[in-house]
Amino acid sequence: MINKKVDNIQEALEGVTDNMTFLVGGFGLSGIPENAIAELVNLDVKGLTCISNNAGVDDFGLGLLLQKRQIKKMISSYVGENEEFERQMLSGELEVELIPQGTLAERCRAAQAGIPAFYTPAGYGTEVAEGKESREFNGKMYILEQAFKADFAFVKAWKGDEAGNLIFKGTARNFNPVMCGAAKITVAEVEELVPLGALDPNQIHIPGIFVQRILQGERYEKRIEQRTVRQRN
Amino acid sequence: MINKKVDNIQEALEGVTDNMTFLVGGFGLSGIPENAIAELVNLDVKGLTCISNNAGVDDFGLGLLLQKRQIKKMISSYVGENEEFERQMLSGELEVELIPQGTLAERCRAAQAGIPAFYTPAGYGTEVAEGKESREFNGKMYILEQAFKADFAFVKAWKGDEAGNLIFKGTARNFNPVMCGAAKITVAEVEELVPLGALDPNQIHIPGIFVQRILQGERYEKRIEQRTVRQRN
Amino acid sequence: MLDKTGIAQRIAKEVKDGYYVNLGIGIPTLVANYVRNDIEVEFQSENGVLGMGPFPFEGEEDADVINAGKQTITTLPGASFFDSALSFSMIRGQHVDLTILGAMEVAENGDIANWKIPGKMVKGMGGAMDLVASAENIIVAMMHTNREGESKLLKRCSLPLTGVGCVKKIVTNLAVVEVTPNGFKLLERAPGVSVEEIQKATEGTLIVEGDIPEMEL
Amino acid sequence: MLDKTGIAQRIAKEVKDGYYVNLGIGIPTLVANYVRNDIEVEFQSENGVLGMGPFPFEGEEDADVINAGKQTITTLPGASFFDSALSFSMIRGQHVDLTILGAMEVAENGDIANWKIPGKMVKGMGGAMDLVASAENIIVAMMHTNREGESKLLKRCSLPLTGVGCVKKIVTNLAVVEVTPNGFKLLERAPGVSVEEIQKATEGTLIVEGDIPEMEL
Repeated sequence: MINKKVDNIQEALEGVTDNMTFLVGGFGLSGIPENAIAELVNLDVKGLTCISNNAGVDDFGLGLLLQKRQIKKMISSYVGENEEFERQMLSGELEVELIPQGTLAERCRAAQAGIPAFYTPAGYGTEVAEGKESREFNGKMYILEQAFKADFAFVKAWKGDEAGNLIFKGTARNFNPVMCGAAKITVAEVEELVPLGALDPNQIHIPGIFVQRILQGERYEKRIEQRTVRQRN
Repeated sequence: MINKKVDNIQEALEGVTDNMTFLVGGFGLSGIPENAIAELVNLDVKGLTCISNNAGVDDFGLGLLLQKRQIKKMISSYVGENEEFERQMLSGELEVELIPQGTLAERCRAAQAGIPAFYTPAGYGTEVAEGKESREFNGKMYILEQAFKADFAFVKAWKGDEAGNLIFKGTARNFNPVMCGAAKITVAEVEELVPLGALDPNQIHIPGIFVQRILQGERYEKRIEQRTVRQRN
Repeated sequence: MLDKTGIAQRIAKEVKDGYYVNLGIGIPTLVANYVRNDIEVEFQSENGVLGMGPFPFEGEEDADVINAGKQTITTLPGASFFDSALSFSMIRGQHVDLTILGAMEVAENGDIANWKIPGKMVKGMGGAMDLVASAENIIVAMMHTNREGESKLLKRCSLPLTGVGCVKKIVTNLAVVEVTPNGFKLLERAPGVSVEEIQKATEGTLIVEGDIPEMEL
Repeated sequence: MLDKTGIAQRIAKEVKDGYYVNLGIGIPTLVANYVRNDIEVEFQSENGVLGMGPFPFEGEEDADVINAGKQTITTLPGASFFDSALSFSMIRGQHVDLTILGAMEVAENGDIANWKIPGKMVKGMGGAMDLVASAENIIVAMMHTNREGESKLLKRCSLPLTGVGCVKKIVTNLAVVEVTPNGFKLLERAPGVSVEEIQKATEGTLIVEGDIPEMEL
């Protein structure tokens, strides 16, 4: 097996420089690559373009990079819950491109799959369609969307092995699998790095071929954004 | 949960008529819907268009439908290993459309995913590209391929539950998952129908929403096409 | 006149046996509480879960199991988790039977605007554009008028669109309205609300044919 | 002159540490037997497996574990199974590092024909068109001439194409040849084969620069 294991987050992020484009997994604060984000803060790289469904909250997730003004442009589907984001966006410091969530997922998947472009109905007849080709198939209108191009993908999985095979947990899966292999280098951090052969080959969500570097994450806070519960009767 | 269970193969194939288009799972003889094929023979429906990677062998798989001249047209990527197929093809009784294997998979996946069309490099500059739009993206040439349209998808899984959730085994997975939800009605036959809740929600390959009918297959022969072994030292 | 709970209760009656349903944030989320329990329904959330159950008991929250509103949830037997691409395959591929979402404006041609107010902070469309462009059956849950008392059922939307010609039905605090080629067709009145009040609160063409029944909850 | 085993042996030297490799049917399949065992390589088969091992011991065959040649196989620790769409995501997305396949004809511009002879029974292209259109590194394994003694390294392919301008290297029973913008560049001679013999068996432009070494196996 081809060994993808790296020993620490510094090694995992080797090659990261200013002005790069990153795919960053997670939905809200669920399934985000906490260790990679922390190291990006530490590296203090600037001028970043981040493609991620959300932009974190003020003091967690991608919000940490926003606080240090490391991000030049965000490509997301939803960016609420973040005052610093709002301030930078309204002041023009931060460029923001909002795109439909399914289109975001599919543009990642297209990059992973070597599909340069595809048609989707999402956004037809709206601002999202401006400057894009529109086309009819079977009586319905669609717009042409293209695969993302990114330098690094930072994803977080539940379990992984040295071959780079990944298994995700619950809804922390979200965008992580489709970002694997959608950038030049995919860095996967996992909660638990298991021995080779410990994962059932039938139950691997993402085969190691889509991952260049894998590491055991040092620490996970796994913050809950909306703790919603019901009372026991 | 929405119950998709049907009690027998007759009920599973209700609505099947002459001249329909079917997606049929399997690679060679591995992972083919043996019970659905047997019932199609029994129903003696004619004029069928079958989209399946292969066409079976003379006395098994889709070869059984070919013997009874039920198939009008095959859309496949590879059709060796079948003398009756060859005879019908050369005599003009059978229409054959050969398409690249990855394009076959992706046209199924596109149908499942509501993507009407996508660009792929496979077949550019060859016969496969004739009559199709060619287009350059990032300096490379691609051709436009469209989603399949089919009446039924017949797939075979290893385990399933009444909600229609499916898990496949080994390389018998192949085209089966991408054909689920790629036709108007998806019929999944499984080796083992397990009680609701017995499958780990994290390990389901195809959620039940893509499946309209599920049944416990009565009997599986699971024939091996090329039994290749090594000797023990 | 209905409150938000009443709107959710009325919409719950549109949920039929065997439906896969995607509920938007806000009033739509409440709909799950009022669906008849003698029918089989599964709720999908676009962040990657099918077969959502109720909120967890206190102390049983799992950061890895949330809905699209980022709320902690539970799952029912037969549930499944999946990635965002497969989730939108369900939506774009029209495997979800019913989508219920809120709106700022709906036009009589079925256009919907619910994601952006020029000049204000824009949070984004999330999955709404995929949902409205794909769903065959879309019900909008909203108040009939905005805070300034202006109608949200218009001849043409004034705000940037989320989708075109897609809304099939609207349930508001005042009425149930169907979107037809000729305009908004009044189907039901909220308890105690007159046709005149609905007419007054509707800027778009309102078609009133025969007696309009009061809605049953 | 090499036999098929020799061709496979020579190609095995092109397989580098850390490569994901897709092997076609025929001579390419044999390559796996000769890859150095001090390097890490994984074999992908387009029917949906990564990390293939040797054939199973007799009695241990599993109908659900086969390769693209429909042969029963085993898997190594770290292997994975996946569906056909993800399999071709690996191929089309250029995640597979090296593709080795057979051919009927290769042209000096890198065109390849290996799936169809007009007038004869056509079995189909299988995954070959996806592989050749996508792979960044394609090596063709074939005999230098066909059964009639005619060259298979041509100025232009005469048979229907499988892909255009994609072949990078060819290993035959006579030679190792690189496809360059100016034609076939002779890199190595098979043991006991002269440059003249190779020249005679090559219809396309053959570039011979300096001394051509004999290949090492």
